[in-house]
Amino acid sequence: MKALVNAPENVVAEALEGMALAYPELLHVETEPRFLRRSDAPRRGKVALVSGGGSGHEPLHGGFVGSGMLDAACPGEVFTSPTPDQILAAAQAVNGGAGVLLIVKNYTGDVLNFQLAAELLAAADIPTETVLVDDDVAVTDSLYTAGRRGVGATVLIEKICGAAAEAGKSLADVARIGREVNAAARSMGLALTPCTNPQAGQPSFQLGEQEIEFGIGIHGEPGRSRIPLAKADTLTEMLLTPILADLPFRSGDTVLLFVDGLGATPLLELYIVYRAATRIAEQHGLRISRRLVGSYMTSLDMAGVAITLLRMQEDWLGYWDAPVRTPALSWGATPC
Amino acid sequence: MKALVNAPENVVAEALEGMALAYPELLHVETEPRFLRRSDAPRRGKVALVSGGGSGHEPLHGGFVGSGMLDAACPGEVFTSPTPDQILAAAQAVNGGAGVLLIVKNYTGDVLNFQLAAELLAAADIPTETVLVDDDVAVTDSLYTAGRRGVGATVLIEKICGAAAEAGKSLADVARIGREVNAAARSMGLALTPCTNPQAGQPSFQLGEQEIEFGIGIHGEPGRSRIPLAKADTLTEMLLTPILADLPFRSGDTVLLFVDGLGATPLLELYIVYRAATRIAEQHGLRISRRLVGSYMTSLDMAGVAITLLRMQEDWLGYWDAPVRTPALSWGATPC
Amino acid sequence: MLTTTNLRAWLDCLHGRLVQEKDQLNALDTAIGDADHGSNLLRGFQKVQEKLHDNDPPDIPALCKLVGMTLISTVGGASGPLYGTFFLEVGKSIAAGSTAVAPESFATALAAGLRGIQRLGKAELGDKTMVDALSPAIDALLANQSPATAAQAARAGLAATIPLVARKGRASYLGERSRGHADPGAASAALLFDCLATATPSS
Amino acid sequence: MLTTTNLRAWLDCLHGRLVQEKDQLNALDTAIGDADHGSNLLRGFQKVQEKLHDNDPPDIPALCKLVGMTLISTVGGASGPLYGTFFLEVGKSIAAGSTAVAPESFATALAAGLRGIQRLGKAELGDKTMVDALSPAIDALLANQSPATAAQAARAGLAATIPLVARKGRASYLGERSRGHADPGAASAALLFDCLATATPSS
Ligand SMILES: Nc1ncnc2c1ncn2[C@@H]1O[C@H](COP(=O)(O)OP(=O)(O)O)[C@@H](O)[C@H]1O
Ligand SMILES: Nc1ncnc2c1ncn2[C@@H]1O[C@H](COP(=O)(O)OP(=O)(O)O)[C@@H](O)[C@H]1O
Ligand SMILES: [Mg+2]
Ligand SMILES: [Mg+2]
Ligand SMILES: [Mg+2]
Ligand SMILES: [Mg+2]
Repeated sequence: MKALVNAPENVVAEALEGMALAYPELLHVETEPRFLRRSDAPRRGKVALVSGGGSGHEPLHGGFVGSGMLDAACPGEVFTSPTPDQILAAAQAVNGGAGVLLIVKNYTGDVLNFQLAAELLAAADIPTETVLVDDDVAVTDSLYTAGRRGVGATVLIEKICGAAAEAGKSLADVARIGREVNAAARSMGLALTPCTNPQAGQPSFQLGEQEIEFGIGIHGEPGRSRIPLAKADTLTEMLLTPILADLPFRSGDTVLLFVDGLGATPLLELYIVYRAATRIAEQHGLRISRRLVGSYMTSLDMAGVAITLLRMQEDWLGYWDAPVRTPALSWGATPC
Repeated sequence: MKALVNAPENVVAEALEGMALAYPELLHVETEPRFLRRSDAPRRGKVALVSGGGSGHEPLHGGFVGSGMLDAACPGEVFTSPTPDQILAAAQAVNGGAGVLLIVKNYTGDVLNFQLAAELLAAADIPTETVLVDDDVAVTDSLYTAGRRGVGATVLIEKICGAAAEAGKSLADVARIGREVNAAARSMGLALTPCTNPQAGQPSFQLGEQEIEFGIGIHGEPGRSRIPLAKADTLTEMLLTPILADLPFRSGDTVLLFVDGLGATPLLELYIVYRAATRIAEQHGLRISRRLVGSYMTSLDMAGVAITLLRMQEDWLGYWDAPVRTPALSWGATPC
Repeated sequence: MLTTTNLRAWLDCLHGRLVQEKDQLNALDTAIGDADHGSNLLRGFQKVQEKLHDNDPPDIPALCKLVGMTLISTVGGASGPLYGTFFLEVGKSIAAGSTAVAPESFATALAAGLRGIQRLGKAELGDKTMVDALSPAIDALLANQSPATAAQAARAGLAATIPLVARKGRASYLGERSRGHADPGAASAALLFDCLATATPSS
Repeated sequence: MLTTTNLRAWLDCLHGRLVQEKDQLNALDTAIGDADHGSNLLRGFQKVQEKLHDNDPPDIPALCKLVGMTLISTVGGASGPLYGTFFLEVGKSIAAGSTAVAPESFATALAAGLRGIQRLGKAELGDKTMVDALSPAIDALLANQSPATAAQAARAGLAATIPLVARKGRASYLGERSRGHADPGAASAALLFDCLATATPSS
């Protein structure tokens, strides 16, 4: 395992120090317990957005802290959800009196820790709502399993809910919007290489020169199946087919297309996948009105791509376009 | 070699199609000959900035086309400089009557092709200046060699000159500023892994599990030496030492610190390097007033990092902070 | 009788075993999860050791509460809240002020701990989780068998997870591909009972 | 005499050899450069073939100009302007309207082409570039030796680049590490003379 680290156990602490140094105007990093918050939080009267999860997915979530998106992010250790006391402290620090929305990716660890935090927040009389993100069609959804994973939709929910909160929407409204966005989003990913958790020191799986893992998550866990490498156009179609099958996307629908690199994917390749995805979406009569192409929710040094398709609603367009100023997403009136 | 591509020979064309589809408001892609331009170019009375170089360094240069930065970018094949007719056509398309600044990285191929283009521009009576970027201290500078390579300073020059042009500076002034920024910037990089040019299909070199290439360029060429892997703090110091030795950085100097990922480097690691770099810079009495952390000038799927230090001048601060709206850099009044 | 001293010995043993077997637990978690289970638990039980260095809980419930709270606030992941809740519930089931408990009461308390885990995590026996090792071990204690026998039952439960398809936690994403691997949480649960056997007087 | 037909045969041969040896040239360029020299030249001479399919330049200067312009506008990299300039200068040295030239005049024209390369790229003999193969080959022709002998001289020049430290182009960044590898541009220059020997009548 080769990585630019000092001691594996200090990776998260040192990276957070680096972030604090890199974005002094935008955010503050607290260490006991560990969370990042907007430098101007709490914002009086604005619903506060708090998210978090394991580290190793950068820029998610810390890179989305700032005006127009998250008020706070709670980073756990690499691929390990944060603890309830982090979430509690973050929520208390950024609550501006209008309540706190917790944006939680559907992994058992995240769910349990945020659930315990929500109980503590209720005990502290802070109005709290939770949006559970579970957009990954690679995973069979069933009452008898942990359900679908939360992946790419997380970024879209954080942006759209962030703008709704900024626009003065109530906690109930922002939570409702978050759930609606989640319900209208579907994702699927594949990996060309494994990733290496610096604490484990070993690649998460072994792949041959002509193999890929299909239906991958974001924690280095193996995917649903191992398949032969194929052309970008073919793989893009394989990702989009289950996405399109899962939600009744209809001809004429307006969508946001998000092509996400998993950490080690050259931008050049993401554009090739984006091109292929637009063609397939258009063959299905979808109108791509907004897009995001880049590495926004990653798995350390994993090479691969994930696609998220969000069926847009009219008012979400405005929320998407609304100004945002965070380390990883930043634009004025319209996105670029 | 595993990559999300269709046919190796179509990589650049398809990626450009993808970019055009991803940023319809920001830029146009021309195909015969190939270049990207701001959708609102030519801008009457503004000096036009044209850069370019081999592909495979994304987001450089195409990702910096937009208001406040480049008017046009000419992408060559992967790691191959563009041809004079591309540069000529791009310059003619974006010239707003105030002349054209060519920003050229110092590689023989780029230099020769831009030189031929400059001759054609002169023949077409378009006032043209060239800024040659050569900030890489890994390379011995000598009359008897090709001289130093242009690396990270390119991004900083494109931003600062872009803002100066936007502010109405003359061609001579924008060129002078570009040359001054180049003279005040020094860079050095290292690679943890080789990269694979899709057209060659083989990694550019072989590295053991505990080896790195030190003093690397951005085209997969081997570096100055092969050294054992070390801690991020140690490697950062090894990069900064020759940088600090090369330019008379003085205690009290105000600097911009740019930590650049080479394509496959997790953001987490870049923050760890950024942290280490700030400490070393501060030990030398440097005041870091601006910073950039991310993968902005890459070598396909190479893992590694490069550091650029720019001794800032008072008026460059304003140019750095000036609004920019491109696919890869975007901010309003102050950077984030 | 089980004393506060026995319980501290239990925790010492567990910490020691986690130091030794962290990589092995991570390796199990690499196969069907995210490679962090050993690191997670070691971080938690390391912190428990530090806390116990500075604090001397007066009785068994206070000790269990300290362990539970520490795990919840340092482990993260799925196992942090689950093992944390386990110790919290064990503590709650033992009368305040007790510095020793009879083996039967301790078995009852452990059963309450397991119920806490299942309330929170909703896993049933056979879902390929820590429950598959905890449950048979606690059943053995409830049936008045020795901690050593309970530890054997936990190991058997661990082995029984190998052919199962996971239905809870991260391993469930793998579907059929989760077969053929032992569950990391069941492996750490087996350690828990190995150490209980080590730390308690063979009656 | 060298006719337009000979020159087209030269270009056909070169194209064919580049198809065969593209990967080998890329491999040479991988060792001390950026792995594209073969792809670059093949792209250029492929385009030359396409242009010649649609156009029939009336004389040798026109043919050389077409080749030079095509290489400059399709190859890119260092070799595009250099080989492009080479052909442009060769064309300029031959009288307009010529459809055949004497071997001596052709040698003089090639020498003018080499001067063009050196004016643009500033490389001297021994800098480990294409010049190291071109120069001895052209010298041989100027000395009235056969194209086959010139091709041998080019090969010798190519071999002589191996122990050199590069002083021009991308390989110069490697300093001492550039020793021990043949220069890719010198290798393509050797192909150029191999094909000249194939395409011209052995006098
Ligand atoms: N719902 C659940 N109920 C009981 N145990 C569970 C549940 N989900 C996961 N586990 C246990 O947690 C273990 C994984 O713990 P750990 O690796 O620390 O957390 P994470 O999965 O968040 O990385 C699994 O091996 C399993 O035994
Ligand atoms: N200044 C120069 N003068 C003559 N030949 C040069 C010069 N610089 C480079 N070359 C030749 O060009 C070859 C490399 O060509 P190519 O790989 O196509 O371009 P690039 O180096 O831009 O990738 C080198 O092997 C060398 O022979
Ligand atoms: Mg985990
Ligand atoms: Mg090249
Ligand atoms: Mg785990
Ligand atoms: Mg080359």
